[in-house]
Amino acid sequence: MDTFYYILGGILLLALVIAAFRFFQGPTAPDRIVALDAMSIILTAGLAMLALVFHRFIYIDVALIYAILGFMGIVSIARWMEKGI
Amino acid sequence: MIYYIASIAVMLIGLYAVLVKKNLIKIVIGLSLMDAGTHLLLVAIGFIKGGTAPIFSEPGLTADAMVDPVPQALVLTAIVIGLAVTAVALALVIRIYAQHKTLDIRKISSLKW
Amino acid sequence: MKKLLAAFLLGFIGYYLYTAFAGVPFGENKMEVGKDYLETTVPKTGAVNTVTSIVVNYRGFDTLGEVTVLFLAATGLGAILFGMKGKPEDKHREPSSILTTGAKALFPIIVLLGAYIFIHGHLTPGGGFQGGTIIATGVLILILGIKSFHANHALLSVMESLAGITFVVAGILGLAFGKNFLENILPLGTPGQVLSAGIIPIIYIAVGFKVGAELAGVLDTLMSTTRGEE
Amino acid sequence: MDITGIPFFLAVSFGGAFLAYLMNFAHRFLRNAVVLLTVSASAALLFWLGDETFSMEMGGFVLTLGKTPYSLFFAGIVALLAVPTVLFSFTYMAKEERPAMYYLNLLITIAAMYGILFSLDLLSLFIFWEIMTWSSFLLTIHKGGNATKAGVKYFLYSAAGAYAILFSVVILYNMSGSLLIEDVARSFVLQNPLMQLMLAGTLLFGFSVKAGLMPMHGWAPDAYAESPAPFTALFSGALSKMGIFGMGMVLYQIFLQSPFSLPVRELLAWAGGITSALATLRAIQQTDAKRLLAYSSVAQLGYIVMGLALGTPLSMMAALFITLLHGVFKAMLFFAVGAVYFRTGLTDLNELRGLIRRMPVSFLTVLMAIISLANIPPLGGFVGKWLLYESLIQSDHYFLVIVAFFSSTASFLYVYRLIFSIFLGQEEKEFEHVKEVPFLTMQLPMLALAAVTFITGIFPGIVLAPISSALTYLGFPIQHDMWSMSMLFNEWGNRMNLLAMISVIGTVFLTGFTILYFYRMRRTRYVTTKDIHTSGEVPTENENLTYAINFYQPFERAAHPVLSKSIRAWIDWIGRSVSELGDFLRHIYTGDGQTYAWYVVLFLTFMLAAGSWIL
Amino acid sequence: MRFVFSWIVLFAIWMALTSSLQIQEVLTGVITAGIVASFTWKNFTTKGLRYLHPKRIFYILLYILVFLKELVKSNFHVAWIVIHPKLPISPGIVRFPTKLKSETAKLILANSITLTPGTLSVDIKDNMYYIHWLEAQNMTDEEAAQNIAGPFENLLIKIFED
Amino acid sequence: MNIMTIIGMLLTSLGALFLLLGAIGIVRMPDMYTRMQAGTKATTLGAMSFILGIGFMEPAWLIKTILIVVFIALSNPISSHALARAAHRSGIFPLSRENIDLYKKDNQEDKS
Amino acid sequence: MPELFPLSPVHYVAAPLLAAFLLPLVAKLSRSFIKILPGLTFLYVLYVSAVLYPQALQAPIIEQIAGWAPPLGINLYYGPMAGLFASLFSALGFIVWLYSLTQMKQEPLDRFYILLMMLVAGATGMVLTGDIFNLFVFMEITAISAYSLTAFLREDDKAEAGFKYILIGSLASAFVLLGIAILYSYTGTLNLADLALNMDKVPLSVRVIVFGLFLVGFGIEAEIFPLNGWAPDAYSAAPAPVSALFAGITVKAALYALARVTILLFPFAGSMALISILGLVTLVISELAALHQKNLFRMLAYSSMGQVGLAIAALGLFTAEGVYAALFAMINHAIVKGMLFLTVFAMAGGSATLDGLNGMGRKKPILSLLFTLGAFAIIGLPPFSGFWSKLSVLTAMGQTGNYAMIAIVLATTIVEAAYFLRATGRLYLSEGNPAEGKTPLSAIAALAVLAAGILWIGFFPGSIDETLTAGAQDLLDTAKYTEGVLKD
Ligand code: NA
Ligand code: NA
Repeated sequence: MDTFYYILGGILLLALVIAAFRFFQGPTAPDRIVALDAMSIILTAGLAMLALVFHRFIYIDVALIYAILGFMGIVSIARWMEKGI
Repeated sequence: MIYYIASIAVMLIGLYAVLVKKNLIKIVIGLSLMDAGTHLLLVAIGFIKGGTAPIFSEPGLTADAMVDPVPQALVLTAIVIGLAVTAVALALVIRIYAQHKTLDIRKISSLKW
Repeated sequence: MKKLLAAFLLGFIGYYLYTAFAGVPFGENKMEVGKDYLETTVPKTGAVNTVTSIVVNYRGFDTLGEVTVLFLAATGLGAILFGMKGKPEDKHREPSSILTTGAKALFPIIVLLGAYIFIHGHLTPGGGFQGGTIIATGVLILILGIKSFHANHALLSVMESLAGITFVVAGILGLAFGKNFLENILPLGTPGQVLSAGIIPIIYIAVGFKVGAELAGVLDTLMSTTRGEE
Repeated sequence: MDITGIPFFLAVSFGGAFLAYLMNFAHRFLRNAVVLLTVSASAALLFWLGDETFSMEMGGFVLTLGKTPYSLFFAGIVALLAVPTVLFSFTYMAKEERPAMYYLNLLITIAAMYGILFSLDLLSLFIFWEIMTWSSFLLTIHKGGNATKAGVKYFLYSAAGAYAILFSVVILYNMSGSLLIEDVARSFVLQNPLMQLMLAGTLLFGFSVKAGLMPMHGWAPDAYAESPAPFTALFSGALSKMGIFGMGMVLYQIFLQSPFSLPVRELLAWAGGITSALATLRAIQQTDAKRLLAYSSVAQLGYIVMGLALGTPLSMMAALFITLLHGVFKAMLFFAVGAVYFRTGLTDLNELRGLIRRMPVSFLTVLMAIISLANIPPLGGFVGKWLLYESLIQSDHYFLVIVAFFSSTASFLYVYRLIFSIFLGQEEKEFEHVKEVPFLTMQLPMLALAAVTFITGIFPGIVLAPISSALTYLGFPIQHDMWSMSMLFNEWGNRMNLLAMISVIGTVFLTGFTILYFYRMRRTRYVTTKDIHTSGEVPTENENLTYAINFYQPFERAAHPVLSKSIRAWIDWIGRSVSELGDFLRHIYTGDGQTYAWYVVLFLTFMLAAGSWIL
Repeated sequence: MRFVFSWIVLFAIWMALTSSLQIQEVLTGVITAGIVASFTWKNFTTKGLRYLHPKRIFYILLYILVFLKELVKSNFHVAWIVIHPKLPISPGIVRFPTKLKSETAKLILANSITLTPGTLSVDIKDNMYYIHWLEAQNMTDEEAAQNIAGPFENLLIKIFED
Repeated sequence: MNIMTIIGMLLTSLGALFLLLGAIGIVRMPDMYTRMQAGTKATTLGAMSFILGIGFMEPAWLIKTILIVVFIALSNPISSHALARAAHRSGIFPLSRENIDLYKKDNQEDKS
Repeated sequence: MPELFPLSPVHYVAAPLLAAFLLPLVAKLSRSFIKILPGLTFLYVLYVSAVLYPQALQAPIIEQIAGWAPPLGINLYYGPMAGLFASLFSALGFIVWLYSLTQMKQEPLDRFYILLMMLVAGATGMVLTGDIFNLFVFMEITAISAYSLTAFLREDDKAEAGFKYILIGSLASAFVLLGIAILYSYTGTLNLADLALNMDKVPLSVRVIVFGLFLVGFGIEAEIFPLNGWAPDAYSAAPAPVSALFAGITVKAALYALARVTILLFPFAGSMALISILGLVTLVISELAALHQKNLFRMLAYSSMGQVGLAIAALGLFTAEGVYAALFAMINHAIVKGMLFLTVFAMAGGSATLDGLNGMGRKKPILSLLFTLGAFAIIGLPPFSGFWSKLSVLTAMGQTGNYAMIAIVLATTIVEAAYFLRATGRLYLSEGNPAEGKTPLSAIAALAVLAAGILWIGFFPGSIDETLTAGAQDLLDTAKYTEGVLKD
């Protein structure tokens, strides 16, 4: 089972790194945000996996909160882009 | 160790922004980064290898398998405080902007004598 | 030049900070009071979450202060931005109906989630601050998603007042019962259940309300002052 | 409270001040009555003052009050001048604003002077000293306008002096564990000589500022000129003498045993001599009556310091005698000038003239005073100056004799100008309606003091007796009639031959005076003074022929190079430098927020570096 | 009624959150859901309990199935595009009008379109959907509607607007 | 190893795969809109599948994980939409070989 | 009531907090509560002082919050020094409230009073707490109130001052927090007494670094040069009642924190000497910079920095006499500078300049007299309070043989006299025709209380001798502190 976890973790990490590549490359702000969005989704999944690995149900809550915050973050940025300051 | 260094680095980057950036908002971000670095540092201090969250939510968990809860509690407090200060700072920036129509800190030094 | 000097100075400071931490082994158990907290939290406070028992009980005074800081930020913001109004939104920038409908639908769920988090502060890695923040997030989505939405500041202010009063009164009750300020006066209950850990959940619920109301107020004040400005 | 005790005495003096302030809200007559009653009662109480000392603890320090023969002499001077001063003020100040503040501060100043004199320890002395300073400062700025500048200058000089005193007091206290002057004196001799020199030096410096000794006299002319005339009388007559009191105390109660005592005193004597000479020259240049008198005061205090510093019994006697007499005749002069100002609104010598028939009593007062000032018998001034010359000659200070004689003679020039410009010459239309000042409140004080100069001239023993007990207290071996060591008294004892004096010297003076007067008169024509047309010539600015303007212009031209190099320039330079430094330093605080953040980071870096470097 | 509906939904969410049947939790949930519903129900729902009618529940389940089918289908389609070395796409923004009136229905439709790979709801203006499409071609609004919203729209009408 | 665990493992594997594909899509796609199409969406679906899978592997958590999945399904398209709209309105238009951008066209008509 | 709620130091914090939380509610009932409630609160904490402070003089009161013995819980240490400060703060708070009743008109008043109460409560918390992180929290409460109050008025530039303050203040809090983190990482505890006993676990070099961080952190709030750049701006921008509190309260609290932390955790001769020197430097530079100020509030601000520098110089001696003198100087400064700020505001308004004082002596004689009194007291003229405080500073310096320090202090006093008397002189200038205006009785009463304090201490300096002596001993006797706190 551990091997399975390692593989999953590895894939997530790889996805994260690839997405981060776009984040740093840009070129426009929305591009970075798209990358950020993807990264936060990957991290949400990662948090859920941590709960699995440590067998701690409570970590699932963290994933849920993280999902909400990620969502709010993107919407805020989007509205901000639309409105100026 | 690398965590300490990374946290300190985050702090110093924030401080660098405070010292060098001209845009008020960037300076505020710099201050938040300083805070964030300190918070990271606190968490790093409390971290124990193999330790889990200090919550006895499931049977069988023992104290010696847990990370230090104190820094987490402190960070929780410190984050909220930092957030509050940032909010006030942003409010001040808004006022400054409304009055001076600029965010360049160099142009905001009418108080002298 | 300035940048170079700044970098030099910061490198200098960084070096000293590094030496300060050079003697702190990373990842090792160096707890002193931390150990005591872990050992006493369940039997003495009834709270399963040690961080919560520290935040609300052992170091509850800090938290009272922290709540106050937030309260002051909200108050200060209102004072600083008093009388400032943003321009009305131009039509091109109104939120889309998707966002509006989504916001309306998500708001109750987010609020419920926030409530869940602060009600279970002593059981899960949540608490008043986290829950309150989530609730404020809920308000934020309304601000973002509903055209010319304004939080009901009167209601928020009543909420934060009541919540703050609850916290202080919970503290004073300790005194009234011949104990110390903020000392628990309720039965501890069964660890792990909702109704346990004495006054911790009560305080954390109050904190949740307070933080939620305050952050929402802060967000609304900031957004409505800047809304529409270039 | 013991009615003969010093606490009661001071309570009356200070209490009267506040009572008078409160009474102002009732009625001004009531207030004036309280004022007069207070100073009279203090004066009267001096006679009943008991011998016991009084101690109290305050702020962890023991304060001790008590009278000494030395202080009693000075207290007498204060009392002697205080009563006429308040009397003179009643009418004079009636026109001015904020009379309540004036009387409050005046009475506080008077009370504080008593306090200084009756302090047996250095701290009480300093406390009363400072109270005197600030209350007199408030009096100085009372008129507003230029007075403010003069007052601030006065205060700053005073503060420099006072803090020099305090500096020594703190160190002396630390050394001896006591503030009592006698205890301090006892432990003082145990210190190393250089320490002794420094401590005594700062103390003497501090006291000499108040005395207006050059080069610390910069405040005096402005302050005297700008403060209300009645107060100036007290200011110059009594208040500046507190500096003399302190210097005497330091020199003979504390510093005497030090190896540096003699050279320091020699230096002081020279400073006194130079002060008298230079200030006299300055006085001659003045065109404002009050400024003229102000420089004259500085000059006279120079004499006093000279006598004080020589430290022979005779010179001390001279110094103390002049201290009293100067107080009296200078008060007369300020009163008279004040009276003229009261009626005409002028103190400018170039604008005043011919008031002799309009204000005869004022004229008489000025005449009496300048006779005294110019050391002409039979009035008191003569006795003091004579004693001084004698002591200078006896102690072989021949050069100082020349200096003193020179300035005495030169002082003729300015006193002549004073009386001539104001009272003699052609009457002006504009002064037609000028009347003499009221008798009771203004003439009486002047006449009373004039009588004092007369009496002390004829019966110097009245003054010399308390002086000798004061000197005995200071440790000078003087028997009761020891003043007979002066030639002056060898033959007549404590009483002078009035007739001989008048016939010998008085005639000389009056002759000279008359000659001068008529010499001047001959050159005048009966036109209005503002009419400067003279035989068709166009007058140039520097050769203004209107006679009273630029009275001593030729002299000024001659003296200018000497005077302009006065040390005041140095003091001004210090003031300017401090000011410029302040202006430079304020630029530290004119940055933006980031500037200050840089300060913080630089400071932190410095602290970390310094800390680890020290380790 | 709308309040009760909100309460029920929120309570269900609460139960999911706690995943516990402890009596304390249930009671707390009832109370909390009630409180939250009491000040949110006006915005939360427009129809109330009608959504709990069995017919609608049937259509909801049907909709989920259809949606999942579309999801999987288009998912693999787009996955193929992503891995394809030539990136065979021709992106663009197309539009179509909708027959839906309910705002909630419009939201669900927009979300469904967005979630199914290949299409992305950029905006709704009045009744006009603007969709970013990876394989956009010049076509009429009706064709676009058929292509993009086709499987969902009718079911949504049945759920929300009958 | 029961059936639930196997379903869970399948779902998590699938999810992880889609997360990876999404990340690749973000890097490969030519413009912001297509990146959202290929990237954000794929990662979203991946995360949903992944989290659901975890719920199957720990059946006690299933309900809660479903809740999260529903929440993501509800919220993520909204944020994507908001972002796309904002980008478009701030002047970033999609690449298109045939200039198909009816949204731009309609907006311009609205304004004039 | 006393039986139901036994008085304890926590009331200093709890009562204002309760009032602050209540204020928005009662404001809805009646707007007049906005003004009444803070007054009642300050009265109550004054009452708490009246009861507790005499007890503290006998033996320090140590309160364990939430019933947890230190180092687990947070404790309050209400010794003679903390008691002195707490009482002083309460009194000043009350006076400023009394003054603000009529002088403070800018809305939103409810927020103003909340921030005002919290400024006082935060500062009081700073001196009461026995826990270093809790100290940080209270420092933030104080600071965030201060930031908001600085920018409270609507005019231009107020926000600028607020931003400068928050910028530098945030650096302060970041450094303090960092210092706390380092200490915790070595000792695993946060209680000050416990830390004091465990400082040997921290290597000397690290202690120096932490001391540097704390010095900068608390030094910013304590207005030590060169960390005080924010101060002149903040003082001149804030409403005068607030400036009075800055001078009287916030600086004092930071200074207390610095002193307590230094003596407990970093009792090296070097650190103490350093503090003394910094105090002197602050004194000299501030007083010189004040010389050229035309804005009166700015002038008073520099003067404040100078006075605090004086107190710091004395404090740095860390002898009984030195601390005594420092406490004396702080009390004096709190009263006198408070009065000056309030007087100037009542006389010439919020943007008072030197020229604005011209002719005040005639138009507003009482206020002019009060200003004169304040100026004299600050300079240190007898028989006013400032004289005794300055004298005690000088004798304390004399006792350690620092004659040069005495000379420096006296020399700067002359500078101080120069600018204060220049201002005083302006009052009595005949030019200038300031507007007439009645000062309300409550404001005069507030000023009168302070003036009475100046005179009382001036004539009866012995009356606070016991207080100061006990306070000084309390600070210096670290063994008693640690034993008291950790007795079980
Ligand atoms: Na801060
Ligand atoms: Na000052």
